[in-house]
Amino acid sequence: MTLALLIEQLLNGIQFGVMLFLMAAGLTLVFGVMGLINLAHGSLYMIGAFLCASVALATGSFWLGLAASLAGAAAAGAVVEIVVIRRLYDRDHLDQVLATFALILIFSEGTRWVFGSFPLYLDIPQALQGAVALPGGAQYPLYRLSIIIVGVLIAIGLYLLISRTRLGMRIRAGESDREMIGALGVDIRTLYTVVFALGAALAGFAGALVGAIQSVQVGMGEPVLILAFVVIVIGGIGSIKGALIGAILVGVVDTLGRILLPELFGLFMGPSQATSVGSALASMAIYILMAVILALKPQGLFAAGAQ
Amino acid sequence: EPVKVGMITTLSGGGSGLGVDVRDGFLLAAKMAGNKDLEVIVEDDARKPDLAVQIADKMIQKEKVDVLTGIIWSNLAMAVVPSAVGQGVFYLSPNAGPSMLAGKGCHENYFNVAWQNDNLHEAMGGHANSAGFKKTFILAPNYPAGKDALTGFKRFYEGDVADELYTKLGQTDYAAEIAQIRASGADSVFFFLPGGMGIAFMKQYAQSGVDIPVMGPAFSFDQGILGAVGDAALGVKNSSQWSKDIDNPANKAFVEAFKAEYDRLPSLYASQGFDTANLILSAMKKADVKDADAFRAALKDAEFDSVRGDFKFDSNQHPIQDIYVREVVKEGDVLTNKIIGIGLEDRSSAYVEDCKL
Amino acid sequence: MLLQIEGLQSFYGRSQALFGVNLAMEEGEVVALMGRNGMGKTTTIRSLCRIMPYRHGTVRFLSHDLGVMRPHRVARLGIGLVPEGRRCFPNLSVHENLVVAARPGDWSLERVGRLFPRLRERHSQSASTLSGGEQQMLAIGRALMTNPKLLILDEATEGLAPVIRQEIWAAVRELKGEGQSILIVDKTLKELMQLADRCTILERGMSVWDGTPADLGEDIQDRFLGV
Amino acid sequence: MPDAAPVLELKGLRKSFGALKATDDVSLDVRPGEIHALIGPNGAGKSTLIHQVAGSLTPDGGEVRFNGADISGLTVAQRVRRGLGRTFQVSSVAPEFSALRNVMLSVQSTQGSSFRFFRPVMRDRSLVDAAMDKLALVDLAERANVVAAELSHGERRQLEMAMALALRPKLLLLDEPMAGMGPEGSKNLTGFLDELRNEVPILLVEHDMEAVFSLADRISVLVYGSVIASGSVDDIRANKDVREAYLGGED
Amino acid sequence: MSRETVINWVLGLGLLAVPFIALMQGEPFYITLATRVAILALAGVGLNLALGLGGMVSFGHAAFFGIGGYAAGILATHAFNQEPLLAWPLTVSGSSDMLVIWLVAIAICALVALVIGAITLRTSGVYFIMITLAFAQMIYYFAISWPAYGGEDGLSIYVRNGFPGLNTLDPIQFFLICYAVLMACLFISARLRDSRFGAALQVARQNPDRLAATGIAPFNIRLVAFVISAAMTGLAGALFADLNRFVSPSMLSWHVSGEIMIFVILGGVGRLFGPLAGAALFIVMEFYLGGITEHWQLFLGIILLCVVLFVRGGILGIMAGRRVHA
Ligand SMILES: Nc1ncnc2c1ncn2[C@@H]1O[C@H](COP(=O)(O)OP(=O)(O)OP(=O)(O)O)[C@@H](O)[C@H]1O
Ligand SMILES: Nc1ncnc2c1ncn2[C@@H]1O[C@H](COP(=O)(O)OP(=O)(O)OP(=O)(O)O)[C@@H](O)[C@H]1O
Ligand SMILES: [Mg+2]
Ligand SMILES: [Mg+2]
Repeated sequence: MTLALLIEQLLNGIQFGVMLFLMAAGLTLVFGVMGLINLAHGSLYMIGAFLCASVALATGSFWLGLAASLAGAAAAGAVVEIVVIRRLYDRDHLDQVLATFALILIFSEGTRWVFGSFPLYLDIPQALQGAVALPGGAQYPLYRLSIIIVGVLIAIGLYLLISRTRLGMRIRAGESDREMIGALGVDIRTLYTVVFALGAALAGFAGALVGAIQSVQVGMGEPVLILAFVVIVIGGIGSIKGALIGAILVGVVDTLGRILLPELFGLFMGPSQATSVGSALASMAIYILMAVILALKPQGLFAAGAQ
Repeated sequence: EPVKVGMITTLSGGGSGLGVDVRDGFLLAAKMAGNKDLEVIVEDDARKPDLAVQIADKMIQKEKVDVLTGIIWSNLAMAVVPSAVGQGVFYLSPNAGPSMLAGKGCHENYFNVAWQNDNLHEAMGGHANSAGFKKTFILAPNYPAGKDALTGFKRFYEGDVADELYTKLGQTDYAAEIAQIRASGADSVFFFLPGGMGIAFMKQYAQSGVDIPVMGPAFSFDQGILGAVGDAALGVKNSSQWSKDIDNPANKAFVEAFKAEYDRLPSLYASQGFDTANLILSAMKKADVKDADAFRAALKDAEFDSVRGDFKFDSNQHPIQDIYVREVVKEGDVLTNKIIGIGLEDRSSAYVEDCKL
Repeated sequence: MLLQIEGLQSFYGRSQALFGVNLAMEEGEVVALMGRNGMGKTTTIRSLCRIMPYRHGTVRFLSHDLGVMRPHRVARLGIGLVPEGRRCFPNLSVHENLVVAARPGDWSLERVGRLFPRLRERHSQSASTLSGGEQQMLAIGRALMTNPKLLILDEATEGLAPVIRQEIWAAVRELKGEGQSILIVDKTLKELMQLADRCTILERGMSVWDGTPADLGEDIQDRFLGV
Repeated sequence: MPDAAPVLELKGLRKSFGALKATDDVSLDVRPGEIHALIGPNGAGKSTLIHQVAGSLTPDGGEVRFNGADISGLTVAQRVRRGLGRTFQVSSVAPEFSALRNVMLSVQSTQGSSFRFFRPVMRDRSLVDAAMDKLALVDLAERANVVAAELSHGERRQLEMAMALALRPKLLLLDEPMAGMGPEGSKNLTGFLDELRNEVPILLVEHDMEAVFSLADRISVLVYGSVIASGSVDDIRANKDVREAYLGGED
Repeated sequence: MSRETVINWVLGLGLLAVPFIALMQGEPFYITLATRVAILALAGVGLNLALGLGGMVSFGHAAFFGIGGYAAGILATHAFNQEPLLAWPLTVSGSSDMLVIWLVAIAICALVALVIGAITLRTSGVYFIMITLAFAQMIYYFAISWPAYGGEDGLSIYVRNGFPGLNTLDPIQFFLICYAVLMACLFISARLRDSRFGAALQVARQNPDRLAATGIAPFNIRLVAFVISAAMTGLAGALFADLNRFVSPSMLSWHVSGEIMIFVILGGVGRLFGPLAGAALFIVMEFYLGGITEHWQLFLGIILLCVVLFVRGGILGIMAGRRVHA
């Protein structure tokens, strides 16, 4: 493998990582900040993709679809928070797991009922088609470049929101002591609805953006959910910086693992066996990464408030 | 004599489009035949093997079905079929054809009405030869069907393999693989990535600007999925034992009736469901299902008008059939496939000798 | 009348903790709420702040009935709570703790800084690493930043070094001098008696005595406070 | 008695959190039959010191000797088994268990391995009786079957004391046992500790000066992590530095 | 007898009665359904030990369920094909004797749990949830891509394994085996809960610092509980393989971990018979709804949601009232 190719693959890994961050951003917000295990995050992601695809199909405009996915997912999030999640804050984490698992079933089947069983079509917008030339001759799709930029912008935005604004302070205060922040005159209930809706909107937004380069179908949220959890746990719960770095780490390890492991085993095995063993190991790579990181740093890489 | 058919298929979650098509094709055939003696019950397996087993048990023990059918996925078929046929019911596979059941694990009550899993890949290998490809990059997910696919392709392919890649099952981002393809200097790409994986791959491949020709089995280019892949699929060659433009009366009637009934174009899976129902109907005309031997013989005769043209069973009760090569084209606004040639003629399966039937 | 509590009854799940608490205070008054361990002082405060619901009785604050309000509404009417156990937000800095729930009024960051110079020094330190006394100051400062009409101090001197305790008392005295209404719960009777305008004693979840510190004789102290 | 070999001996203990020296070269000891009080301003490092003795924090340097042996390498549980009992500054009990079962856990630990899987504890008289005894000792017998979460603040402190005693410790580390107790409770506890010292020596951290002055045989004053004074009650009361840093204008 | 004890008896005897009623009604399928309930409840009983008593929210118990299943599948396949499992250094042959298979399943699960537990128990909370998931996923992907035993296609057990003196092919007899194993494990769980070990384990959940300050190391207690829990779930896996006469990586997937966890939560976390109540309700719902409508998952979701929202403490929570700790 040439160096240029290796560098390109590294870039691919980073880009995949940023995409993972985009998927995980809403989850970090809700999970890290509100302390809520939201398994239905993947469903909101799916809803975003479906809304975008169907609106884009009806109107011909990807951008309208994107707006619809933001608004629709936020609305779905707000409804879910008010009807379900609100009753679960002072319960065990396990009740949250069960409730949001039930939501997955409802959302998946509901989506299938509304949109049918077949994957929908969602293509990247005209303006972002094509590729840019990278130094060194390689081509890089413009759309992916845009995703990287959006991902990084969201990371910065979230970081500022949480660490610099009064809204962020209140969210963090509520995270450590809900009752107390209420007793000081902050309407924590409404605040949490807003945060949850924001997290949902981010999920929907990610679904729409990523849906354009993957497939828009029922069940698309589940693998994302697991990956997103892996990412934020590696980074350390509650840390946006951790989530971004965790995501990139996962992206790079996964991508390079897929490419390099078979070659590595090829050095001392027959080619077909090497491909087989190498690929098997590559599928496990991110979980091995997570296990190693947590075994060494039980609170993730950038745990908020670790001692 | 009435025949009770239990259909276990995937109607919810990811991949439910396939199950829906098989079911719709099957029910359409039943409706067209108007045979009141054919009773069908359908249930959703949610793509879970243990749920499929449970439903199979229920259908056999509680509903007392005579024939089971409907399963889409090889792993579910492997879970259900051996014990179902062991309990004396017939199983007619409308989609999955794992090698085990075609070879060592074949059974007198098991009939495959679709194909042995390797067939479409083998045909693509044959096509690659006739298209003159000399250096093909091949990839598939890292699981048995994926390995079988690449083995199947190589079985008839005479050129060189530029590189062989196994991706993660369920993978959604293929930037790295596409970069490998670009760098490999291959003159063609063969891939088997069923479901969402294939959609994602094709979209990303088209977006990447790599213009090496792509080919694969029909699964990633079939009617249900083409709409989601979009123009990225245009021009891709894919192999299939059926296509909606196969010229025979049965097929014409099927395509028309399907469009009228469901307001969409039929898919490969719908055709397989349709054929399965017609096979059962043909056997019902000749024998009583309670007489297992006679019914089995009637099934084996396969005297029905298959929408794919000639159809007969090999000794392992898997089809011997032509596998076509199709190209994705646009008819008006709709993407669909057109036959451009034959990949393999009268293809049976590689495992016939292992079957002791 | 600033605050009026009548016949208050509260429950923890099924077990009743308050059986009828009465309490009244005028604007500008400092009232001491007293009683032995577990007699319901904290529960009274939690109920009046609506952090926990109460089943019977009425609580009126500035002639608003608090019975139907959510905690943040009550707080916005002008009740500032310094809770038992301080409960500063550990993951926020000192500065953030002060401004997180601040509402406009006389008390500003600057004025709190003048009252507790120590807090100004620790401006950007995380509250979790403050010493106990500093946390207590922070909790008081945080409540003041909401510009309350009524300040409630629940065991504000618990676990503090004598010298810090004196500082806190001095601060409370200063507040009283400015006309701040304060409801206080505390163990140390000596300072409390010097400050309070009136006292209410709880016994097994009921108010059993009410009067000025001067009336609080040895016998009553012995009977209800175990001194 | 003061000449007897010390039960607990700290030598040059050090611990930093970042730039902050929470424990700065602390040496002190506790001898049989005495109550050694440790006082100091908030944030002086008293709890940090207790944590290091108990084993829940690892010192950066120095030595902890218990009954003559260096126990620096032992875990919390191992130290407890050697006879180092403690109470926490913030009550720490098993909230879903009754008071009785909380104390039974301590008794169980003194009786040996907890890897006994079959015999129901509630039918084990040796556990129940011993636990009831300890509860009676701290006046909590009536509340034996109340779930710990429902005990009042003061009762929970009593429970914690019972649990510590049930471990039959050779030394007690008490971190602010009076905190949250009313005047009456403090008086009772003071009387109780006064008697207890004959059985178990105590290292006492406390801000209640009344209790400290009436109980302590010796007092050490910790400021900014280091011991600035050590001596008898009268020595400490008279010490100008201590008055300034800790006692204030109080008499 | 407390209300919970009465309900436990009703649940236990109720499950036992189902197959016999089914037989009288001539509906043998319900025997299979009852067997399934018993086996999955057993998996839940295992998890409940870790999760309910020890507070270890393992999202990776599918690993043990699957390993148990594969133990049964692999041993049976080797016995069926008469190929030795190991030829060197010593010959180990397969087996189709359930007792042998159970022992192997338990031993392997315990061993794997010991390793996984030793690593994962250093973390807590959500980190523990995720790291257990990570290990399960590793094993899952391994099973999918490892060709020797069928990979994703799974492995069929052509003849159900035998049990000395019984005919396991008779549904009632197989049910009784599963039922007996379930009851034995419930009995063990009950004794464990009330024992010294159980006391320590429960405190390890409620307040690990307290446990350490009592002289008992929480890590060791948790690790042992995790191992026992894994062994029970592994045993359930072995039985499940025999019930379906099939094992596949789907037994190892995170959905299965989730489902087992849902049985426990649905029934009531930490309640002895909670997993049985939860598994029974879930499976019966899955069965009936699946027969009624294609959109059964939607209704299943709505029912589950209503249970969490309006029934605190799961089914046993509402039936038997708040838990009492004497
Ligand atoms: N969370 C709780 N659950 C059940 N009962 C409780 C709870 N908190 C307090 N109680 C009970 O309510 C009663 C009143 O408690 P409260 O905390 O109001 O007393 P207090 O007067 O503030 O005592 P202290 O001086 O110890 O702080 C006590 O009997 C206590 O046992
Ligand atoms: N984990 C930690 N990280 C950083 N600083 C810490 C940590 N733990 C304690 N400290 C700091 O160490 C110092 C000593 O704390 P410690 O709790 O020992 O004080 P203390 O003497 O017990 O005070 P108090 O009387 O208020 O309980 C404090 O300034 C505290 O903020
Ligand atoms: Mg109180
Ligand atoms: Mg302290």
